[in-house]
Amino acid sequence: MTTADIYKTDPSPVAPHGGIMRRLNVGTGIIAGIVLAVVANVLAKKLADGHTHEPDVRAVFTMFGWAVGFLLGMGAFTGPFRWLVGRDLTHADELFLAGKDQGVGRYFRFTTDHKVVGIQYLVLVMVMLGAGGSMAMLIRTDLISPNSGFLGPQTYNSLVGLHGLTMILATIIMVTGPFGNFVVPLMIGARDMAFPRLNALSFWLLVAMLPILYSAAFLGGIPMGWVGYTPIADQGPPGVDAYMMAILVFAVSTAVAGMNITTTIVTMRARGMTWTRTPIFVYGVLASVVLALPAFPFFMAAELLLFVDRVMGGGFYVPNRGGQPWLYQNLFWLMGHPEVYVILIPAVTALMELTAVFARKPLFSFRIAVLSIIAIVGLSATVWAHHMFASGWAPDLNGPFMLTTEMISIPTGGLFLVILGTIWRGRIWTAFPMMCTYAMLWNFIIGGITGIYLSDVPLDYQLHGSMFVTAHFHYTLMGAGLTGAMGALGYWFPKMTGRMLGNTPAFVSFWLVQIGFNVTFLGMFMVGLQGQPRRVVHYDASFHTGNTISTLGAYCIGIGMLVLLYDVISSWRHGDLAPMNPWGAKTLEWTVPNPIPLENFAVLPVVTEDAYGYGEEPVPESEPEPVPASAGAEADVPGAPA
Amino acid sequence: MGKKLIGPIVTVLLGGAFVTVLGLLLHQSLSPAVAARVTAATPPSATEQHHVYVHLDTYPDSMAGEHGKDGGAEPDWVSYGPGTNINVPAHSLVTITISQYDGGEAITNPWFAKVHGTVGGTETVDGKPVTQIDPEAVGHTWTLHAAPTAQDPLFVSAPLPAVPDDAPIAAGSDYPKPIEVTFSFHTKGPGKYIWNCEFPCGDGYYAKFGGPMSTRGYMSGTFTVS
Amino acid sequence: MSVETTPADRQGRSRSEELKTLTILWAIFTVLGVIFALIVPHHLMGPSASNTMTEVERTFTMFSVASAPVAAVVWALAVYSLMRWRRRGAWKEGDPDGPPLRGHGMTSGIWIFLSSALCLFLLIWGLAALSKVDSAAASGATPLEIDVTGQQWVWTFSYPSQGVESDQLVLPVNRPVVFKVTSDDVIHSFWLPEMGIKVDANPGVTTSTSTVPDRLGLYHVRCAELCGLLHADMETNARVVTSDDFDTWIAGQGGHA
Amino acid sequence: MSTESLVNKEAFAPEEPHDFGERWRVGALLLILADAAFVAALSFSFLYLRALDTQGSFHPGGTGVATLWWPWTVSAVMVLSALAYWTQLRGSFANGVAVSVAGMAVALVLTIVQMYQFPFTVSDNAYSAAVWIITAANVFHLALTVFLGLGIAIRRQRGANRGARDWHVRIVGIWYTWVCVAAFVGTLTISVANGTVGCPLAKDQPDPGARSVPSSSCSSSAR
Repeated sequence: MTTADIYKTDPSPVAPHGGIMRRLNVGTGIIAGIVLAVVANVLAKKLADGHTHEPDVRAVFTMFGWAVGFLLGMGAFTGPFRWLVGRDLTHADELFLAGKDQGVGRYFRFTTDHKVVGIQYLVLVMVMLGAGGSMAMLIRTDLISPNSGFLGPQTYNSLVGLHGLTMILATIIMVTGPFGNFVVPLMIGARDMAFPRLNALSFWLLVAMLPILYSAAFLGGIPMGWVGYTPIADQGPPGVDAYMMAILVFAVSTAVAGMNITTTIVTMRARGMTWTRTPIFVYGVLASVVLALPAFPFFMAAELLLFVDRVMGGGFYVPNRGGQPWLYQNLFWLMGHPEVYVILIPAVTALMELTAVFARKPLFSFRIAVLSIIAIVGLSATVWAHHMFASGWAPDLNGPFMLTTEMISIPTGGLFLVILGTIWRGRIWTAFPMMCTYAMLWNFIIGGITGIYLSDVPLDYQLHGSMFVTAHFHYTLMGAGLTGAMGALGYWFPKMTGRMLGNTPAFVSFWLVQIGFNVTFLGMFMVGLQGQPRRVVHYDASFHTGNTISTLGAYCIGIGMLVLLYDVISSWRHGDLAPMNPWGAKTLEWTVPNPIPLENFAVLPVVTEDAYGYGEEPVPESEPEPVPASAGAEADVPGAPA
Repeated sequence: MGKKLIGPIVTVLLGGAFVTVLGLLLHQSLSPAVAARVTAATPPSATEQHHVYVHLDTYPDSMAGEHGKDGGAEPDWVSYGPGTNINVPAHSLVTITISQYDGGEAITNPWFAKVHGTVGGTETVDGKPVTQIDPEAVGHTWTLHAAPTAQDPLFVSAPLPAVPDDAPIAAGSDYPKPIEVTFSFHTKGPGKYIWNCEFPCGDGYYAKFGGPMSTRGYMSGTFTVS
Repeated sequence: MSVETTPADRQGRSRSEELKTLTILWAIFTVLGVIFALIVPHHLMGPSASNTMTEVERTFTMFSVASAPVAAVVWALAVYSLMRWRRRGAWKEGDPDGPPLRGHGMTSGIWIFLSSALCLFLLIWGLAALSKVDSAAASGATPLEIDVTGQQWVWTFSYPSQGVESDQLVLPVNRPVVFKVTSDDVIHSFWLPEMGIKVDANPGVTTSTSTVPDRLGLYHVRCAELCGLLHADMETNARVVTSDDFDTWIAGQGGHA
Repeated sequence: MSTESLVNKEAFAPEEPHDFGERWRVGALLLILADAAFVAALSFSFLYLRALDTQGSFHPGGTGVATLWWPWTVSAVMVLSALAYWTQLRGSFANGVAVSVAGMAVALVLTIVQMYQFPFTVSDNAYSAAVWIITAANVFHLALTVFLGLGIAIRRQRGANRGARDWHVRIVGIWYTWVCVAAFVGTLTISVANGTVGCPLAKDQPDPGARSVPSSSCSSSAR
């Protein structure tokens, strides 16, 4: 709700122009952040002067000061404070926060409108992917020859970690952020998210996180890769503190966003949108955030324990103080494997959604799709220790974890069935989003099958920690996940920006990225099988061929991504104006005009059938409501003979 | 057509330039190498052309190393000096002399209190040849590893005894009188190697391998045979 | 509504044609996949140097062969659908939709059944391979015990019964060997790529792994867990030698057989 | 893409306060789910380290163990405060909210004092760090609780919770209940770990709070 409708029952007589909150924006946020960071730094110096952990204490205080100050300066705490003193935000305040009549400025404020937040997320994700991609280019450049000496080992190790972390964080939010925020409320026929202020908070927390994360590069780097294994993290320079604080902030953001999206989907679906009529993408987003909600606190706890170790000299991960590095690994992978599906499920369901549209067919076996998602969510909490087969932790449990891990391939196969069944006999329109579905089918089958190799314990003993693993998870997270997100971008771009995504550059980019991708990571499979470990700054000359292939492929991806970037920017600025429903889709988001009004729907829709009625006789109106009843089954839906 | 191409090409060029600039900023700028002094005009043996000498120091701080005035960013860090990148010719006899100014204590892996890979398996400590030193009083080690590339393997490890804590400060210096450690080994074909100290002497909270041990230019360096 | 304007009998004929084409495509992809699976992985992984690696390579090849038809199904369906039903040009309002196929119980059932069966097969195979690998060193001659210590950034190998320590790993051929692996500082991972064994070196804990080297030659020991600055250089040689040469080497190092 | 003049005034159809409160209840429960995972992670860490007792150093002796009556007292105060809160909601205790806020504040102060009273420092060993972090988590919970309770008290004073907004009170009540559960879990974890913390400790460190150690748990700890 953005509207303070409820407040109509209890009007608060506060002046409509009052309040400092109307003057706050990113600028004040940055100023307050820097001020508080400096104050905290001075305070920390006083507190920990000469102490063993002084650099860590100062780093942590400064970062914490920055985060709190930034949010304070953005006005994130205005709502809770006003609540505390019993002066709730008025209707006018809420409308101001929703960005009413503010033009472009609302993208730089603590704006609660879900469409603004969605666009902000989209830009943020592109920035993060750009940063992570640039690091990938540097890494691959270093690996172009066995001992290139382009980057020193210190820089290289840090880059590997920062690339990994940037990409993981970006891919976690790449679908649920932009599309989950922008599209899902429209898709379920809601006026906004359940908790608009928390929505804005989840985004601005991420903005507060980025400087913290990249400050690691200036604080000695991170020596331990994105997984942040201890005890090497205990040993690292203050850059590790940046890693740790960034994750703490990110985990809060995820918890807030996950709770918000879940509540929205559970409680705010339009009248008549029963669970069987809910589009599959909504299920995907729901599954993703529901999975993240209990998973990320484990990561947060892991980093908090590291915080105690590094800042206060605790012994959680230090063996000679009774600590144990396996504890970190358990906590980390309790989050880490669910997180893979947090990334994957929304991307794949976005592709399912658009496959039904571009094949002009109902989703094949909706029930299997839903059951598969549920099964994956359930099973993914039980497979974490397959990342620890080679760690020597509990060898007796290897068998059971092998079982659960291989079982997860059954529901994953169900997802393939749904997409293939939808394509079958469809009227396939191979526009850019649909091509992404095909690319996903190719990539994800490779990623999935190599995943089965890694679930097999004896094979994992050989392949764990090698380039093979790197190639495998890039095939799933990038080949399936990122490709899905690109498909989603192409599909929802007209609704989000009001303009069509340029076709030719998108095609060029698609082929460059997909061919480059397969070249890169097939090369990596090759050197992995030959025996090259992960995360090495130089390598044995016998791995030269595969690495050179990988590097050339990576450049190809880089160029393709830049072409897509150009396409997005230029189309956004002066692409063709998009019609209301360019793809002829039946979900609710296509029933609102471009640009979408503040409260989305003039009249809340009432749903009488699901959104996949392609080629079917429309269900006769049973609802006596005066509302245009449909899940988008408007007169403009094609193939629906009157 | 031309117009349509300009946009993507400019984007790609800008992106490429961005990555290039980033790469140049991060490109490892190796500090100047310690050149080996080539002395012998007559080859030491039939297969070797040169006998070269390298002199290094180990300091308990960064004041005297390559880190610039006042020890650079981390004046308290222990360091090798005068530089950490060493260039020597291929197929030569290399003699390294290290003036060790720093104290120390027990080493975690006593194997590195022994001398490995030198001529005769010995080093001289203040003129006396030894094969190992007291593992309870190790200052540092100078340990050379082969990089994982197709080049001749080279493994040399020489322990440096600790200067006693109660040693008097030498006249005209900030440090006590150093312990001189000398050892020789033969290089093979050309290659790039790395060396480091295997005695945990860094700062850092855990295992003392942080700080100078994990940062280029303090307790580790490159060894190039050309 | 019907978008398939074809009469029922023609539809029946076209269905069998569809199946025929699909099967041919599937067969082609499967054969290509199997050929790939039989040649490429083994070639890349190189000749195995231990019984463990032999098992690893066999499992890898087996899994690749088993998954070839699965991947082939997906790709055949994707390629066929694209060839057969691709729309020429963009979609316009009023274009006919595809058939309202909302599911097919039989197809779904077969799909789920087959994938479950395949999964079960892989699981059984994996468990069998695991027990084989685990019991490898338990059989045969008395195993040679070697203590492996990882530290930043070197490996040291100690032969406690022989009283020898070295930076290089020397193994007698055809004798079971048990590695007791630990670390002095952070986590390393002890990996013998040509012998198919790997276990993490954890500080404060000893983990173990075992194998039987069965091929003379010069191999590698690598660290497979990012362990700091010089992680990439943390590798050394592993030599597999004859029993006599091993004794000679031990003696040369000042040890006793 | 300005939204100027796009707002449809008719769009602001009134929403039922009940629906609104229901939504908040779902959200609060979800946040509590995430927090529960967090508490579970801390508890798991503690017991896992206790079970492994790496190198016999989980608690090698030499420093004391946390006295148990302290966290149990804090938990009891918290439960009583929550009861006071809920009884006011039922209408049978006029100043329940005020009493509950005071009670939670007392619990907060007690916990902070407890952290200063520990017979060890956080950096002694894994045991001390684990006790410290569990207590610190309780401090965090209590601080939030006091904030929420204070808000409800102030709002009652100003009459802001009447009528349509009475769901605020109920949702804060859910949080009250949850922090009690969380405190109980934390205290139980410390108790379990204390009770099995190892024989040498129990011998040389007689502590009124530490329960006598059954011999079976001695032999199970690998010393």
